[in-house]
Amino acid sequence: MRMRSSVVAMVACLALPISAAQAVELEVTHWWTSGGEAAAVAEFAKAFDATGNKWVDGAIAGSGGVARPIMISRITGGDPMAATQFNHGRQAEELVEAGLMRDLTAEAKAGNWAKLVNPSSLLDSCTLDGKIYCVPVNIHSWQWLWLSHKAFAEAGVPVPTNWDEFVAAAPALEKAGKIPLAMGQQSWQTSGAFAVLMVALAGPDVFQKVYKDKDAKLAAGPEIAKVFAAADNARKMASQSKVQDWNQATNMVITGQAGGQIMGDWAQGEFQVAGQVAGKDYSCLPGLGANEVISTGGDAFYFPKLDDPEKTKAQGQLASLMMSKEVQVNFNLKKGSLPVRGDVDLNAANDCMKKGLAILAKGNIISDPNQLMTPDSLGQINDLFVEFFNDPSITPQDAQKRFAGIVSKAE
Amino acid sequence: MADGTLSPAPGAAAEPLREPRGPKPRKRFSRRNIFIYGTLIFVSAYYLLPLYVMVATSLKGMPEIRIGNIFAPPLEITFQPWVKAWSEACTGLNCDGLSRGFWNSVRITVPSVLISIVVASINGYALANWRFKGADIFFTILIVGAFIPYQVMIYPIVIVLREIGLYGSVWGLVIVHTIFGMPILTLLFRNYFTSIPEELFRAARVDGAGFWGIYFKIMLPMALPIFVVAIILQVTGIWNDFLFGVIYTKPDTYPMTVQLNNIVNSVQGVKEYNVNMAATILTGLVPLVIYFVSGKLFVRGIAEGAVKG
Amino acid sequence: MSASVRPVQLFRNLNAKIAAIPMILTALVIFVGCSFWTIFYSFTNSKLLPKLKFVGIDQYERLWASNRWLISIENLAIYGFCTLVFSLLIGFLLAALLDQKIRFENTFRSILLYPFALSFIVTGLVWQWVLNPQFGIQKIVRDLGFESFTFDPLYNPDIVIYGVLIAGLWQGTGLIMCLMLAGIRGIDQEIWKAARIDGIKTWKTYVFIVIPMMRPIFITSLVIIASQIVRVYDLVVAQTGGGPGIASEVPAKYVYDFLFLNQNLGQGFAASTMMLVTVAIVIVPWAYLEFGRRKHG
Amino acid sequence: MESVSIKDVSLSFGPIEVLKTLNLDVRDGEFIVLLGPSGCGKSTLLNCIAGLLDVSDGQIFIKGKNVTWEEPKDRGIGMVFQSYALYPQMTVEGNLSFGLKNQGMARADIARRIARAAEILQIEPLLKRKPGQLSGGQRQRVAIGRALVRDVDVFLFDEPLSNLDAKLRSELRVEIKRLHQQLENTMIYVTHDQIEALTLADRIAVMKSGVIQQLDDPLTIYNKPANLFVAGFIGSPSMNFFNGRVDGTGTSAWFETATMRLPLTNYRPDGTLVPGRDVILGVRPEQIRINDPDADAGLTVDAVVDVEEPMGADSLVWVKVDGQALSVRTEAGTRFNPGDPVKITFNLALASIFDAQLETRI
Repeated sequence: MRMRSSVVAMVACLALPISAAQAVELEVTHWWTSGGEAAAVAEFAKAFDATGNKWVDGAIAGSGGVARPIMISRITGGDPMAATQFNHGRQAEELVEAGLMRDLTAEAKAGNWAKLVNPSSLLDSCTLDGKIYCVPVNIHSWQWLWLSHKAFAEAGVPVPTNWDEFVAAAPALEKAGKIPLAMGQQSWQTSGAFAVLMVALAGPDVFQKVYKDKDAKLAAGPEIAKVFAAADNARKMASQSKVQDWNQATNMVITGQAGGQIMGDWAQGEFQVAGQVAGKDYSCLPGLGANEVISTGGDAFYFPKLDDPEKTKAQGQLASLMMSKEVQVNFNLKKGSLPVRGDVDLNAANDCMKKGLAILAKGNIISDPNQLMTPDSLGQINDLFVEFFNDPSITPQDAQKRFAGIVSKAE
Repeated sequence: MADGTLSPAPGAAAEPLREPRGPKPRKRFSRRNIFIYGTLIFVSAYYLLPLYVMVATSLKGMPEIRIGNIFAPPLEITFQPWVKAWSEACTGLNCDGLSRGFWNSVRITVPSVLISIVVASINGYALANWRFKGADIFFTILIVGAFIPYQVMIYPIVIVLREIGLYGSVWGLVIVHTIFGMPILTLLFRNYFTSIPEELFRAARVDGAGFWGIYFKIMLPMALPIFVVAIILQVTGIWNDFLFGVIYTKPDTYPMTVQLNNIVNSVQGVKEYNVNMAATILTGLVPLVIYFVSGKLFVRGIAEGAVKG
Repeated sequence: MSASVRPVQLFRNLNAKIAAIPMILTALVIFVGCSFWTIFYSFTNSKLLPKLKFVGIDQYERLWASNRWLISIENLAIYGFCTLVFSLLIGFLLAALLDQKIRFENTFRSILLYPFALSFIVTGLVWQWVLNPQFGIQKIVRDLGFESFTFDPLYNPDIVIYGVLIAGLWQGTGLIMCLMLAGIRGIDQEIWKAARIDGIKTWKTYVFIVIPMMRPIFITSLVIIASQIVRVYDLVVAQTGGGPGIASEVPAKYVYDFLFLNQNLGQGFAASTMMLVTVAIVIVPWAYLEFGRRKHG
Repeated sequence: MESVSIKDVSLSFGPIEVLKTLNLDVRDGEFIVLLGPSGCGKSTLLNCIAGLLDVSDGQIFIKGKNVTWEEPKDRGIGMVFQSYALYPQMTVEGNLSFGLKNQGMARADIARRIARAAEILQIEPLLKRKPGQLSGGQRQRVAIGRALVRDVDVFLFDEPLSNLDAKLRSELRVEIKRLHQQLENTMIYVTHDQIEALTLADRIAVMKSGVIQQLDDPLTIYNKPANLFVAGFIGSPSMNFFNGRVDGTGTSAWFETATMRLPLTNYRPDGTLVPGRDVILGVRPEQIRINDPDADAGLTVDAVVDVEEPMGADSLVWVKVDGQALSVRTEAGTRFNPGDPVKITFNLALASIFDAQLETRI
């Protein structure tokens, strides 16, 4: 505890030679409102307040889909917040191009981000014309299957170690009155799960070709057909899952009502808040136990241009702070995500995070769909999968055809 | 009330041979009454059901909610969810519940209601009594505007507000509410002022009163019923607004509905239905109270204003 | 005696014109200006920010090829038609019932009217709970012993829009009922006397005499209902979020999602334009006939 | 000198011409009644004079001043409306003083004016009441008072008695006449009630379709209607009309129908009676006598009684001559039964003959 505050103080001194007697209020918007998320963001706030400034929390509930329109309206409306969350990738691309965002190159140079940030692709997402416009704060990998020990124990089958075993165990779960696969109704969850299935069953290369290179022919081909067949399976297993939010679905896994959930590592925060222990109460299978990879999605903070020089200075402080070692550790432990710095030591991390870190260290990484496709294309994919998962009359073949169509038109 | 409609007439049916005399006998349980009251009670049950569910659930503890169904009355009444919804529920780092949003809503609603009604009543008055060339065209546009989905207008209005430098301020939001309240309110006021005898207006002109003189001294005092309707419509409309509140304000000025959405959608662990219900009721309380208190005035105002057209 | 000069037209009635400036600005800048702005940019491929890169009617082609848009339109048509019919029907029937010189009229009226005080967000949430098969109506009926009873409109893509309709009607019919009641009460009592002496049945009097006399009320109701229908958004978002799947999507949500969520302004504007055009085709001729003509005494 | 002068005024709403190049001069202190059926433009004309409607063309002068584009308040007029148009939220006193306050008149002067008007109209006890608490007659008195306090040269009345019952109407009619005699103001009075017109007016302007048909004193209008419309409109029951032809000229002219031949010896034509011309003969019910022993045989024809309407002071007998119904006013007392054969005699000295084509009086 003591050590952390001293580090914070040190960082503050580095970033702010002038005294912080005058508290500058920075409004920071984000959509981290679930239990684990709120605890994590509190770490940022605590650290920033310790510099003598004030973090004004602008949480907007209801996932990024609700929050992003508000953030974008604020920025384009000429009344921007001081800092705002976006996902790694292309969500803020045009705002940066339009010159609405503050240039963080100076802070990045001072903090030697180019060297520290691992994988470096994260910083690439923040870079336009050689200038850096955002601070990546964490890595969130979608590539996980979360399994409830309780559910499998009650169904009388061993906890599976990969997707195929999971599928095989589904009838037993159903027999025990469990929902095999928990799945929230929001569209991003279904399309996300599909991408995970693709990486796990068709391999990272195929995924990269489809999402990054927009290879429509491949998307229409037999490898992807296999993925769609698996998605069809997942659809059946999740047909009784009638919750909206991802964390409600996670809660079903925590309470043993559902066998498992394909969800990003942010779900870990929920297990942690519920007091569950990895390996004992629940298991996590990276890459569905098939292709162990980490996708480098996650969150980054952007700093809209402000007129007030005091605030602009404070923005720089906050940016540096978010990248600092200590804050990275504290934040990511709470959030259940992986730090963006390669040089931090996460002793406190639990089993699952350690698994992730190990994969990261090996360099088995792929990009997140958000980094590869525009929100427009992803939106169409979301629509497709939420429809697919809810309407059993859509055959996997039809869905694949439409998927290939979207890929062919993607930019 | 229907005096005597339901008064019993004992014996009336038992003596069929007697010549009719005295008050006409009426049966309490005539088929007609059974049908009317039966239907009304059934319909009322349908209308009251959600309110009952809200109140009952908000008074239950979480364990009880998990076991029982939502229609069961609370076994152990607890006000904890209400306290939590009002002052403790969290969104992100802010754990002050709805209380903050309440005052923001007041600060937004009061000027918005006042300004939108003033503007619309003057519009309606000008359209009803001082028609000028082209006025009808503008009014037609306004009415058509009532059908334009808000979503279509959000983006351009962000730009307009940015250009006049009011984006993000309460005044920007007041303007937005004034604009979107204008079509229906103007229609209401125009109809009302049209229904006031034209001769009154002419008499006032002969008496030398001008545009504003007639408005303030003659029309305004006569238009109280329609003002009540307008106030009720606007208070509920603006208080209940979510879309504009979330787009055109900042977190520290978020109205109550936005806070409600945040609380309901901020699932930290399990969904706390009781807190959500309490928050929902709290948010709806202001318009509900207004309706129950002024329901009669509202109906009368509608009868006098909206009917004529 | 010389003829006095005819004053400049612009300054006649000047105060009224000054007073109407907010209305004129709203009509021209917001309703006309912004609409044309929207139409204009619907021919571009603007993404997050409006840009003048014209792509012809690409956005429209994509719009009409989109399954989600087609479902949205279909939903709006069903929802709109049913809302219109049932609001007027139920509103009128309830008003006619309340008009029967009954006891506790005020109480009944307040009960029927109170949902109108609640926002669509609240309405959507409450009905989401009530219709939830795991603890709502379906559960109590099953607990009563009807094990096979199924009533889960919000989870059945085929009927989800009717689930939304139930909530929408619950919220909106009270006001229509109030309007209708005011209309019925506004009718000359002598009409009733005449009908009674002629021996016309009560329901026939309502249908053939009262309803035709209530034209203005029906118009006001129609304006209110129809303007709500086109805008239906909050209710769907709060109640179903467009689900299950995309089965309860509506055009306004499509517009919103594309403008802000998917960062494709061009597509959102194209959808907006289609909504505008539809509204214009239906409403403008009517509005002009109803309000545009000068009526002379 | 003219008090009100209307020069070539026309008014149209789009394609509909409500007033057609209309001229009217009202003398100082004159009581003019604008009379006509509804939709004839009489109220429109009054509103134009008041300045409540803008004319499309022409000029309006009041007291020699061109007021065509003046505001109503600056025209020196007072106006009384059919529906009284009292401001419901103000007391009677407030109603009376509203216009004066708008002029910025001193308080004491206002009080003096109100006291005078209240005295003239005998509404002193009502001053503190609100219009809702007054009877129809009282309200109209207050409405007149509102015009009175303005102390103007020209009073405009827009069907002021139409909303009152028959008894009150005749009472107030007398009162308005007395008021005019007392004040000697110019008054322009719109009505569709010919009794009001005949009793009140110095001159009546009979209007139809935006055109003044005849402007004359009441007796002339009644006895020498300028055209068929005026003849038919004035008088209750209506004038009896016969279609026929002129035969002969001058004092030896005859009026001829298929079954009737009446000498026009006593008739004083406005123009000349052209032989062979198709004309319409109009005779008022009181210019026909029934079974008059002294009757001139040449002016007498046979008829059959159809219906009798006793009216107290006199009675109206509807008879049929060759299938055509006509009304005859007789003294009360004689009773007729349906089917009685009678002889009727025309007094053609007070009859009118109209050109059948032009419908104007000859």
